[in-house]
Amino acid sequence: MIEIRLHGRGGQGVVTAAELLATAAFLDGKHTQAFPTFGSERMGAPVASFVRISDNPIRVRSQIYEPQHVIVQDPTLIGTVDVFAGLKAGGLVLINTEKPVSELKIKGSGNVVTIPATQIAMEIIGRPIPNTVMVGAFAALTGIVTMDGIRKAMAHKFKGDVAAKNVVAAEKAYNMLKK
Amino acid sequence: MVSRRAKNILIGKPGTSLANKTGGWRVFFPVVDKMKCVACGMCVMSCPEGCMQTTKETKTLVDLDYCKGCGICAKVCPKTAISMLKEEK
Amino acid sequence: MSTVKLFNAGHTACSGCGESLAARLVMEAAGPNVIVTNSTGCLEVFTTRSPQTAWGVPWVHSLFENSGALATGIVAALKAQGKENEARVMAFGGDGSTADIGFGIISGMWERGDDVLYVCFDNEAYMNTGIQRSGLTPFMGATSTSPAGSVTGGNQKQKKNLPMIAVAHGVKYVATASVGYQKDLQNKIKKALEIRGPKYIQILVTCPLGWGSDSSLTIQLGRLAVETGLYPLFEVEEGKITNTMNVAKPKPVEEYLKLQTRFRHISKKPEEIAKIQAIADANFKKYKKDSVLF
Amino acid sequence: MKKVTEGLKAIAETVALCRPEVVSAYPITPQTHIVEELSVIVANGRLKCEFINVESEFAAASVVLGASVAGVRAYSTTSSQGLLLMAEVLFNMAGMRLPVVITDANRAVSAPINIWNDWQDTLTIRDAGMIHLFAEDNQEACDMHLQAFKIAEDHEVMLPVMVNLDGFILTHAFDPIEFPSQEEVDKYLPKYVPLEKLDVKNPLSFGLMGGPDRYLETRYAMAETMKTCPAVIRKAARDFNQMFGRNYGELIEEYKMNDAEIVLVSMGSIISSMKDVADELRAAGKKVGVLKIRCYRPFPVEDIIKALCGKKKAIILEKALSIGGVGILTADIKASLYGQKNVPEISDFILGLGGRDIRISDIKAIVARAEKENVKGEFYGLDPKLVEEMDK
Repeated sequence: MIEIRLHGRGGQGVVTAAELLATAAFLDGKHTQAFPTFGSERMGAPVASFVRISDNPIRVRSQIYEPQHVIVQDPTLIGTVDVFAGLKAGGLVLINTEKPVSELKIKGSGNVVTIPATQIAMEIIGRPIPNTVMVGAFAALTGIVTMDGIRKAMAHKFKGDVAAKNVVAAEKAYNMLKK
Repeated sequence: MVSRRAKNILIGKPGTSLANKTGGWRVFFPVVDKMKCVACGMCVMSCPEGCMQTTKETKTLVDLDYCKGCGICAKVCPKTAISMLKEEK
Repeated sequence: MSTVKLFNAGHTACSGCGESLAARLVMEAAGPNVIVTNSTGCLEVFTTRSPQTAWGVPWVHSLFENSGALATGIVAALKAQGKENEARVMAFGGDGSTADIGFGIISGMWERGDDVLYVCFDNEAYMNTGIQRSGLTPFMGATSTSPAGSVTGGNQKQKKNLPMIAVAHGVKYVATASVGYQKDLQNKIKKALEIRGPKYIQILVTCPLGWGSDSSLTIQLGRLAVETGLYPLFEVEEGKITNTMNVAKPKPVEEYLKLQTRFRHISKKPEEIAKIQAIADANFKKYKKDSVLF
Repeated sequence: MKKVTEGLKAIAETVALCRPEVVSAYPITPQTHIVEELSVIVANGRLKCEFINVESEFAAASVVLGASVAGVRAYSTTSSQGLLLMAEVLFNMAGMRLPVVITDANRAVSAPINIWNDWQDTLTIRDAGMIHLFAEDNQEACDMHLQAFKIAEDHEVMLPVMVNLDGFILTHAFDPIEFPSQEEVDKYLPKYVPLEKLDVKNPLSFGLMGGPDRYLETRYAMAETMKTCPAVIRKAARDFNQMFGRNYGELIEEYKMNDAEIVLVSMGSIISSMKDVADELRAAGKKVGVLKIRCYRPFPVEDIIKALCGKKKAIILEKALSIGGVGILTADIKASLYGQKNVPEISDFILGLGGRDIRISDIKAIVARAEKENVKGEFYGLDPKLVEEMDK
């Protein structure tokens, strides 16, 4: 079972990102589960969400304390929230930032990758919501979900033009980072 | 099939209160002077028990099964045709 | 005489009860095609001691404070079944359930604009539980929780003006009535039931037990309350007073007060009676035909 | 059709498939998405239904009560404080034998104000006379609504049913959910047929006063129905399984219980984690099973006796307690086992209150602790620093 934790601020769509990953994995034929940190967080407050993906049925309902991978949608969280807490050795830390890794004050271990997701979202979608770009990047880097699954998940979640633009944004990130 | 125990026994059928003859409450009872009564219906309109009725022919009749003897009818009668007399029990 | 009517004898209201009389008059005016919800209170208790019921129309009681919401649910259910023209819905409550504990529910019902005629049987205190003060107890009226003490005498607060609160909600038809004027009362019920949307009628009902009045004086007191100006009768349609019962020669309030032991503590206090007279005088000025209230 | 859906939205979709004719609910975290989603479904004409906005949960419960007396299928949903505000109406609804279905997103009760999960809300009103069902996961929660209407409206039952699911843990989780088709639901759950209703053609009086001469019998009738309705609940589960191929047990579900020596007992979403623990401990040679209580009222006394007697140890995990008494579930289980032979040793733990997360490692630690000694009503997982602070 793969466990993923997503960090962001209220309004940046971390719950939707988790939902998209879970839906994509489900459409890829996996068992999935996604859920937010439970609370009444307001716009701008640090929030997190969680995804579990497995080849077998998932039962456990506790929060995720030792994720394989971490997605950070807002770099200003680094230093205020321990985004690396419990991260398993060799796990991916995908950070939305225009800065190079060296400029980020990162203490933890992990395979850190950055992507200017907000910038890409602004260019393509016209709104500073980086979640779909991050999902595309995550698919490229891990292969845990397929780009095809993401496309279908977005068609489920969004409608018309919004769906199309988000797919383009995710594909851009996917193509940038796919090796 | 309906289980007896699933049936709500707190449901009432219309008219069931009529089994409760409230006439026994009375201390005074109304007597209508048919000579004075003009069958105007004032007492009929004013009776909380709805136990009076009137027609030109019969003049006012009182259903003593339910009359509680409040005396409203006697007070509202414009012809003072109703008097309240003490029940002798 | 034992034919089944819409409101039947055999109920256990006190002798001379104005509320039972008013309920009978309301039902006779409304006719058989109504569904009634009834709050906990005297009316509910004295009509439905199981297995007996005095009601000849479909009737339901649930709690003290929810007859308004029940009515909403019934209107919705009728609509869902396509039967909204089959029956009109009336909600009944006493002054305590209407002005106090159930008021939030009623406000919600009015705000939604539900097609319900709400009838408040106003006997001016919690009579069912032994004459405690309610929001509709009149100024100076003595009750078991606003007693005539040596320092304060009777209810120190003004009667809550529920009809105007109803008007402010945009209730389409608001009227006051009295058990003293039976035809007027019935005409108002009939008129209200012709209107779709929220309606409110508040009926003054004499309570011989709670008011300390002779059981034979129920009608007289219902009239005196109007003739003195203490209980003005009016109709408000779409925010405008369209009718006020004319009182040619107002009677002094003392004539009304002296027949009730709830006002006995002020019978020899002209300065207190003057305060009540001032309320009555103001009422005559306030509720004039054609006044636009809202 | 199976699709990844948030728990609350999945429930709203399922409730819509049950075709309630009147819905009234008031928003409260963590239930709000149900009332929102149902209002959207109605606004888009996907469900022909009267959706009534109200000013409180008390009003919501009263509106659906009124609708139910008028003879239609009625639904409401709430949580925590809202459920307590409904309490007076719920007792009334049950006493009037009205088959309303209410979803409760289980949440802690104030004070302190806390929006997170435990069962204090629902267990506090366990004596109202409603049937209480608890769902382990969102698929079961959805499917349970079909069963709930079927059970409530059965003429052998005629009692309101509350479907419970853990707030946030289930309500806000996205899982793949299998939705039945409208035709399938209609087949499983035909239109509601009331026994009596408010009707001008047959003008009955409802909600009469029951004096000392009648009240006792009305409560007896409810208690007797609670004894006979398990047959209806079992049948609803079996029929559901037959038609949809999903089985969650009937009044209880037994997981790896045949040869179990240690049995973990609980309700709701924690059961899933307990099943993982049982598997893990079994791999290490310990004979652990799980007893899931699916129907809390009526309490499945016979099923519990059968499941637990002869076992070495029962460990009860519960997310509520009667303060000043003991854990509520524990009290029910102990009462069920009194006077039976081969009763297991019982340890019980209060945990997870107010949303304190329960991990697999926590459940394993509890088993290890209970293996050493019998534990009575211990609060598991207290923060020692906070406890120390209080003791100062």
